[in-house]
Amino acid sequence: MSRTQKVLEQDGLRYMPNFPLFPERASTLAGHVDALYFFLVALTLVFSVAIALGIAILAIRYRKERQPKPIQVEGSLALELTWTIIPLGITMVIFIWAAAIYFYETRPPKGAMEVYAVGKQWMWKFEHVEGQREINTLHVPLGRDVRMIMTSQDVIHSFFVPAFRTKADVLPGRYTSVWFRATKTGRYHLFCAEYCGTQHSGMIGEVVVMDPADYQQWAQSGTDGSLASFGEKAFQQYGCAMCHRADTQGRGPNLVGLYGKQVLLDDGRTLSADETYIRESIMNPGAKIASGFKNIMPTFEGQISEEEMVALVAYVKALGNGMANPPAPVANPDNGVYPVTPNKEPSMAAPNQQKSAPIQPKPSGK
Amino acid sequence: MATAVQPVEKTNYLNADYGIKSWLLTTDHKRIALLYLASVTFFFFIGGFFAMLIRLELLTPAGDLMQADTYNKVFTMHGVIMVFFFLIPSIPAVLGNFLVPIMVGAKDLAFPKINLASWYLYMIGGGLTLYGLINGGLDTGWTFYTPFSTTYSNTNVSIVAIGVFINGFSSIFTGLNFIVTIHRMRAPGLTWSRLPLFLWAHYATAVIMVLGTPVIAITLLLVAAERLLHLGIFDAKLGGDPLLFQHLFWFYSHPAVYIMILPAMGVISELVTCFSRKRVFGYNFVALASIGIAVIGFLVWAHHMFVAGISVYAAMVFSFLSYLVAIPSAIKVFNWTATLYKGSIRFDTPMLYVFGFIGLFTIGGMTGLFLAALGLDVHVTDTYFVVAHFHYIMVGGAIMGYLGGLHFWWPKITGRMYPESWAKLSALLVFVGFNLTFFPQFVVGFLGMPRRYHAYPPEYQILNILSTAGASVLAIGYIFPMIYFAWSLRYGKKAPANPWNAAGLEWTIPSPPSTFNFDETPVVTWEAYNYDEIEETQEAEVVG
Amino acid sequence: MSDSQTAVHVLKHHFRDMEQQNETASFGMWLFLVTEIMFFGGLFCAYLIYRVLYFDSFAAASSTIDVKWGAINTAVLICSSLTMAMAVHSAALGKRKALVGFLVLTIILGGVFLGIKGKEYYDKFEENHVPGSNYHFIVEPELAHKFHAIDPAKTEIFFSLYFIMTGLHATHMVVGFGLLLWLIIASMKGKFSPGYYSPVEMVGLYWHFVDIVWIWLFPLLYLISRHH
Amino acid sequence: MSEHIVSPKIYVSVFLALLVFTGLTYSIALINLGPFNAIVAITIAMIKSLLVILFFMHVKYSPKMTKVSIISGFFFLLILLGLSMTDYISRPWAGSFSKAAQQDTQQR
Repeated sequence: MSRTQKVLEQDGLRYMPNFPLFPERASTLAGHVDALYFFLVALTLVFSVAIALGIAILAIRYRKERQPKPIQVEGSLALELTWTIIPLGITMVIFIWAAAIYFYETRPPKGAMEVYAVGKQWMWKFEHVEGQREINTLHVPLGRDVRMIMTSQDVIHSFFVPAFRTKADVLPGRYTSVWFRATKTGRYHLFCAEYCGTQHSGMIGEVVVMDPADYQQWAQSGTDGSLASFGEKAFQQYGCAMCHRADTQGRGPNLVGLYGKQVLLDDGRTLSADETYIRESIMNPGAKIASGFKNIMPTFEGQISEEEMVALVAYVKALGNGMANPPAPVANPDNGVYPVTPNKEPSMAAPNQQKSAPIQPKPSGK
Repeated sequence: MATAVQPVEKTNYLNADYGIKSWLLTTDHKRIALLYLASVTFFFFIGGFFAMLIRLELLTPAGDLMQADTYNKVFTMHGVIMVFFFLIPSIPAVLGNFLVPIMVGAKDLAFPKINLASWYLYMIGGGLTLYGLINGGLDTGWTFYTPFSTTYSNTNVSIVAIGVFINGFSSIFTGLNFIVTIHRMRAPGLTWSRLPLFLWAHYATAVIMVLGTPVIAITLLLVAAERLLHLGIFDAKLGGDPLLFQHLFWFYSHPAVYIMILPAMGVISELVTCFSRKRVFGYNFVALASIGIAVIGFLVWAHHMFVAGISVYAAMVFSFLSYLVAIPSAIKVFNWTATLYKGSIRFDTPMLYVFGFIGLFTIGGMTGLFLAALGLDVHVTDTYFVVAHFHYIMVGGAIMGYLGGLHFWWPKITGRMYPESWAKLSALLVFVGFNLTFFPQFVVGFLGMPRRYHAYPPEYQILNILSTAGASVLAIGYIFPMIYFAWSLRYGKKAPANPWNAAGLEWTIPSPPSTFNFDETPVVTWEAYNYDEIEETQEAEVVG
Repeated sequence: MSDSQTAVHVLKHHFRDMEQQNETASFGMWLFLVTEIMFFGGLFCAYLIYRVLYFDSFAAASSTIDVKWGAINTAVLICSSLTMAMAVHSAALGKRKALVGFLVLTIILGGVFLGIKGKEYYDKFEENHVPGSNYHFIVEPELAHKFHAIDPAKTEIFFSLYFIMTGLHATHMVVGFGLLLWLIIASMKGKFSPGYYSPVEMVGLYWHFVDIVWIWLFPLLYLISRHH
Repeated sequence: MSEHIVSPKIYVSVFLALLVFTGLTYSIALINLGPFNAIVAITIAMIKSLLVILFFMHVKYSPKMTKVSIISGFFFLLILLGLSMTDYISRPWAGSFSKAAQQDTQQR
């Protein structure tokens, strides 16, 4: 009892004035979600009140004392059809409305800046392309589309910012993505919304929305190089450059300009070289082999942390748009442990080729 | 002892035989129902105890009452016990077990020994789960999500998974028995269109039990195998997909929600007709809605996974299908309400639960629309909004139905009446306490408070205090019936065969019934809920 | 109840007549088999998804299994299904000796099946193809040539499925052994007659179901891609 | 008992058919038919199970209710397989956001 009183006096009263019934609205998405929410709240009110009133009126009007003898009514097809079709119509409206919002929130717009996130028990690690790294706090600029590219080092987590009305699970073994555009500067709650173990409720943090200028300043202050340059170091350190050379002579595919292109695989499929593909090709190189190459790369499963992985992915992506140095040829290929030449003429593009040209022509079918 | 020596008392299923053995080896569906009633109540109070611990911890924003690990174990065990060992068996295994054979006019379920086996499996599963709970606990949440459950949790995942696995077979046996009984054991003249809606609802429930439960059984077996034998079906390190677990898990666990609510709907159909002295409005629609819910309920499971990383397109398919399942539920609510029209309504305790059920189920169902709405679900899923929603369905719906049914059939089961005014008071307490507990959770959920949080930001505190206050009222509302039901066993008024003047075969036999229910097989010549005929005979009696 | 006539003796109190009782038993058994379909269905679902996602690894892993034993086992199980069907037939005609004989044959064939299965498991163990810390999948050049994208990790998923699917199937067979033994003892005691043999029929249904599961497991696990 | 008594001849012919189909499924697996390998294997397995269900398990002579329960069992199995596959098959389609991002980097 005394504890409750104490808490009420200290925390309760302190926060009493700050007693919100509605979360802050700080992203372009929030308005859309809230509109649907209010519509549904109104609909719920209408239906619940109608049912409750209906019951109350009927129960009073036909109570035993007033209506000692019931009058049997069998049912009515017209009524049944009415209360089947009208709710069906209403739910279809909600479905389409909600699906449109979902489509909006699952497709990052062009030009979104990218921030990498790694969830681990029990913290959030964020890595900005400019090189800033932070834990449990995420700085983002106001009014700019931000796309989070997220993965987990262990269990499933979920990136949840109530003020942005957005959320996405963060899975081990693959990248998931979520985007938002903040509309109000301030500090907002960041929660892990998928139960992840002991300190699940401690896996919280803040999203700090800053004026773009402030953000620029923050992003550039005191970093030891961009994320891609961190990735470049890892690229050298793990000896990737031995095979993945910036020319046609490497034993592995040339990675310059790879990101976002269609890649023809050994088994004839094509896929888009996205983050998940790059990650998988490092963790499980055998899974998808680029056409013209052998399955000779060792797996880096268990050797590369998710943070290094993120940097490597950022580096490979940067290789495409000229924002990073192409891998320098390091070692003499003859020293290599693995078989030397590709079994076919490598079909990857040469480094100086136009970036926009697809590496492999899309097969006509798809 | 006093009752035992009364020579005038007619032989019934309760005094036909004495001794522990006569209970533990019984194949009488009514005695098994009572075994279930005792054990289900036991688990309900254990689960409820954990619920109180959760609410006490959440009274303050800081995690001060217990350690984070303890809290995680507490909400996990609350979920596991309430879902698998209370809600799923509650109405089917207690009221269903007691009533299904009587309502079809049979002497017993089709497979009495399997019925007894199902109770033993339930006890073994429950025992294992309790053992896991005492001996270190479980912290995965009742959802057992991988890879946390397979790789990272160092609690008793395997023991509890196997406990739930065994309990699954108990559920399968119950469902199998119901389907066969309703198909093969009906009394002459009892056609499908004359079945009480309680039976339609139990038939639909049994279909889900039979088709869905095996999938969760195999899924939990895979989790246990991954932990114990290092098989790697869901292991992301091997390329396994954690979402596959979620697909398989929800394939059962979403329809499982209908295992909980459909029988309650069946109870409500019985109650609303009896206390408004009327045939149910739109019998065919209410009956088919049960089957519709059971079938469509199997097509919607991935709406639990909209933010989990499934394909956008699959999410749309599942969202669409989820809206379809809302329609039959709406049909039922409208028909119950319409049943009141031109009735002669009495306000006995069971009817109060009907009113409570319809109101709370309407809110629960409507908030389900929020969660099926893709764009909105992203914000509210995994928050207290979801918690509030499913408690409105499961506590506001299923438990209200269970309590209503228990009050309605208590005279039949025990031969005693309960004290009416106490029962009315506790029905009121349950309704008020429930709303106070769970309504604030909608608000705090939309604010963004994630579920399964041991500590939370202070601005959510006021709403949590309200919720905890409500939970205390709710607890009293649940303890009251426990007390007066026990009291009535000895001191309650003797119940006549048909205290409510209700329709249905179960009211044509003595309270409590004899061991074989019917002296001779009844022949049914009337529709369900023939209250017009009942009212006429009653009038004739009064006149005569 | 204490009537000495068999037909009355075996009629349980809550049934009207033997026909109702027999139909009820058969319907109940079928419903149980439906639950078994869904039980194995969860595994087939996992199998299907991973096979589609990781076809090459699955095909490569599958082709390391000795298809000979799988084929022989299929034949053995089909034989045991025949003997089981004949056992039911003999029971219906009241031929007690034939009934016992066919039941014993069924058990023997089942034993052969499990023996071969055990040998296969042993081979997997020798080859380090049992999932766990000792798991090791060597991509032979031949395999690498035939299947493009083999990932040893994903072959471990295949073998996990292989062991859990065949293991559960074998568990069902062991349960079947118990049921068959019970039938043999009961039929030797003369419990069954042309008027009452539904236990034989029910066990028969169960045994055939186990056979059907294997009919699917054989092509799915052994024959993913066997051509050269 | 009103059970239909099936002649042993039928049992033996079903048994022989099952053996033939086992041989067939094995020999066809040795030929490269591309995707048709899987289709043939599944078709043969379906025929075999059908033979067992209809004759060994007497479903051909069973009440309609039995048939309906079996069909519903397989129907719900197909729902489990089919609806889960909608997710797995369409997951890569959503990868198009990467393309959008790529177009953007080109614009920059």
